[in-house]
Amino acid sequence: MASDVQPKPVKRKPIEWFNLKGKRVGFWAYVGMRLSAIGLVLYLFLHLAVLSQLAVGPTAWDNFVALAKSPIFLLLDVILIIGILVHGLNGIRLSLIGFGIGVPSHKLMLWLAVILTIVFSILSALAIFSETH
Amino acid sequence: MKLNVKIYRYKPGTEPHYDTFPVEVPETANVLDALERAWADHDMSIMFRHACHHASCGSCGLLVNDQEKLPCVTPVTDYGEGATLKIDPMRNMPVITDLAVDASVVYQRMELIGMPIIRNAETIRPDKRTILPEGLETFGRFENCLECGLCLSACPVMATDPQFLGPMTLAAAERLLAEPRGADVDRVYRLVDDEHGVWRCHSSFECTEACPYEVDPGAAIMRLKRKIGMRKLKRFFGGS
Amino acid sequence: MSKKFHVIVIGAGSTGTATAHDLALRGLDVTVIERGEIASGTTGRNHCLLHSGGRYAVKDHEGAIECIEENMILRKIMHDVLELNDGLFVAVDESDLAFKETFLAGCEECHIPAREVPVKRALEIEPYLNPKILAAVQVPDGVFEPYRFCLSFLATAVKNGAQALPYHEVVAMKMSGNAVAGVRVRDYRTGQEREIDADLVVNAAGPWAEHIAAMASVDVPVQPTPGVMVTIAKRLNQMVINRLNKPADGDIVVPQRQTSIIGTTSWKVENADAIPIPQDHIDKMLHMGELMIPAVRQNPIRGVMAVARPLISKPGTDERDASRTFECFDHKYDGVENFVTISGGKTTTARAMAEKVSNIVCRKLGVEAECRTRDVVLESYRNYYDN
Amino acid sequence: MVEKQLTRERASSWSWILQAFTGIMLVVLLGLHMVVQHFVVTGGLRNYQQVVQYISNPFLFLLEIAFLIMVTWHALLGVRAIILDLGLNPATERKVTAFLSIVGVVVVAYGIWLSATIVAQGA
Repeated sequence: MASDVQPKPVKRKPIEWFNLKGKRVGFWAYVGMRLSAIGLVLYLFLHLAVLSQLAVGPTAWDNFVALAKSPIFLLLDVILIIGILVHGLNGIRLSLIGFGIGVPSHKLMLWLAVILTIVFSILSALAIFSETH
Repeated sequence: MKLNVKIYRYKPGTEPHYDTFPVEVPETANVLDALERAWADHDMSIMFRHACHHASCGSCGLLVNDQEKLPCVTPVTDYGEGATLKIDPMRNMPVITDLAVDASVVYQRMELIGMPIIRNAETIRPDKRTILPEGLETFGRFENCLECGLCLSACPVMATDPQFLGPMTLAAAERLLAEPRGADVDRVYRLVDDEHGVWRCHSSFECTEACPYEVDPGAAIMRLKRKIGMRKLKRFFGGS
Repeated sequence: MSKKFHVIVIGAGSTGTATAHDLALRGLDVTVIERGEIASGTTGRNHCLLHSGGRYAVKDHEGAIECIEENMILRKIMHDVLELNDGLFVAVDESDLAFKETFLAGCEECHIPAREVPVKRALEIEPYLNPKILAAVQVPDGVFEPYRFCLSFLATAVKNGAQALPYHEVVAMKMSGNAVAGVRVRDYRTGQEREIDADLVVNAAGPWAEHIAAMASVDVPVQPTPGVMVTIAKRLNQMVINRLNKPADGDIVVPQRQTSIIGTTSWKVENADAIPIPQDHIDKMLHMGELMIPAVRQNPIRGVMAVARPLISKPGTDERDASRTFECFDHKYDGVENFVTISGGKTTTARAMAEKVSNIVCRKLGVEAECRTRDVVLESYRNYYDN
Repeated sequence: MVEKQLTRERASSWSWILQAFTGIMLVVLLGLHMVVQHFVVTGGLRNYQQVVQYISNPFLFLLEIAFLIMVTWHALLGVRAIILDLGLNPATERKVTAFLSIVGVVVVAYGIWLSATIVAQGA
């Protein structure tokens, strides 16, 4: 082909994986997996940073524990558990299909993971909020 | 049946825009027929790739309402009377003009794997035997993969990583490992067992959704992962 | 050769690409111009049948011999785009059965290896065949992939120095007195027009050849004659199944990949762009297909296509009787120099057509070069893009 | 392009297998992490004293360290996967891997130091 006219190159923006246009259910699982992953990594570092209070001494830690019992922190706890459920249950699904187990029913497993996530999220939210009283 | 086709228009050096044309096609028509009507009745400068019109050449892949379709086998009735079909070129490939993309990556990657287009045809007999006519050693047929590139367009990893081999390529590798036809199997393993090979896949199955011809690249990649994983583990634990 | 001649080939269907390959192999500088994608015209929407010649063995010996010769050559030079499972001609009724001896005699005269297969055996090989068939004859039919067929020729041509210009349409002939000196093209990628000079222009535009020839004020008697093909979403046969009778509508079911394609009909149109598909033609295909393979009714339709064949029209003939062989027109006999049209023919005979038109081109340019396309193995279609 | 693909330095494909393995381990360890923290010490880890008591148990100490290693590995391998999705050149990819490896070692060392410090304070 004559090379005097160049085609429009592909623009690969780093966030292109988050382009939701026309995507279907498997893609949502992938996006959910990735968003929960980013959230959990942030939480991990935050958690480790907070634990450094333990090295400071008993008062520092007990002050933090008191703060952690506030409703906003408890809500964050629930979000954390939802993230863990999304990532963990879908992770089990991905491991299974990655080793060739249950590939034809990957969508069924996804819906199962969604249902379990919802059920366990509600149960843990109830447990967390009732525990304080 | 009356439809509107809203077509992506692009000439190098100008801003892309959409042109909308009303078309009338019979109920039996496919999206490609609607596109051809817009071309013939309204604007013969619309450039789109097409050849066989029966899902064999794999040249006409594009996006209908943002989803990867082979328009020659996508019935207009999927969209209904009076619908507006938004037609875009495939993603992750350079756009030559309008809907025509530079799909060279498709053939280059297939050539890299080296899967021949001819395979042994499955039997069509109910008892699963194959009875051949005199003079033939086997029934051959073209592979399912049309090399249309729709899976490369749909894959979210292809959208960020140009080095990723892509669903089509990995599915071809899996086919070749299943029926090597004299190919160098170790070379194929070396190619796909790579950070930008099979392990880059994040199992979103968009390729499977996009595939117009039962290749099911998503499932093929999973089989490939299993094959490679098992091979690795075997070697690691002292097998051969 | 002191001067390297530049030849423009208009049209990248089977004829155009095969001609580009032939001329490039003979050392000429070739440019192929196509208004859309490669094979986006007649060749693309082809029936995909690699003719054994059996279809023409009774009525058109010349055409049949051409087919079987080219069939054998293509098996040698084109490795990756052929499904070679042979074909069967099956007798569905008494009139078909009566035709059998004539058919076998015709095949023998045209050197087409044809052998009768016992009905029981034929039904074992092809379980979906109508169990009521009365006879079956095996011939070396095959199936090709039309898009890749053209890409193979073009890839080889490009490797030998030819240039391909898809998305370019010829809008006018550049004339120098009574001779063609090049073409004016519109580049659809930019919308701009430019002139390309040439020592000779080959018009291989198929059903659009008349339109191109008119640009040089010459007339080519091409009759766009569409046919409808119906693709069934299941592979119902391994071999090509033909009706054992004179050529007629719906006399063939060609298997390809995972589908079976029933063809074809024949009618005349004025404009070969975007041909409307008549519903009664679809119904007729299903009806005729059903006579040979009843299961075509039990499976969904994958697609329906129609495209115009470029038949050479002779006044007063029915479209089924119009010649299926090709013709070359050297337009010096119409008073225009450096301009040749090649039209008619079949994809199966594309190489032979290219050979004949290239011979004329070389003679006109005074180039002495033998045709080598019978022996040169073609590049893989995948290499078209590697240049 | 073809040649480049063939001659590229072979990257390890263990990352996926390890990601799946550590992932499955995490499901188990996270379960234990949560359960033991709530049940081994009556009423859960509510105050400093309870934490010290908890981590001073040698079995639980090892459990928490194993959990830390697994979670760090899994997290950083995941971060690496997200970065490698961007299709960087091999040299940059090696830098990313090296950087994340260092981060991993630092995190695990910090965790061990922290746990040991707490145990020492309680003693």
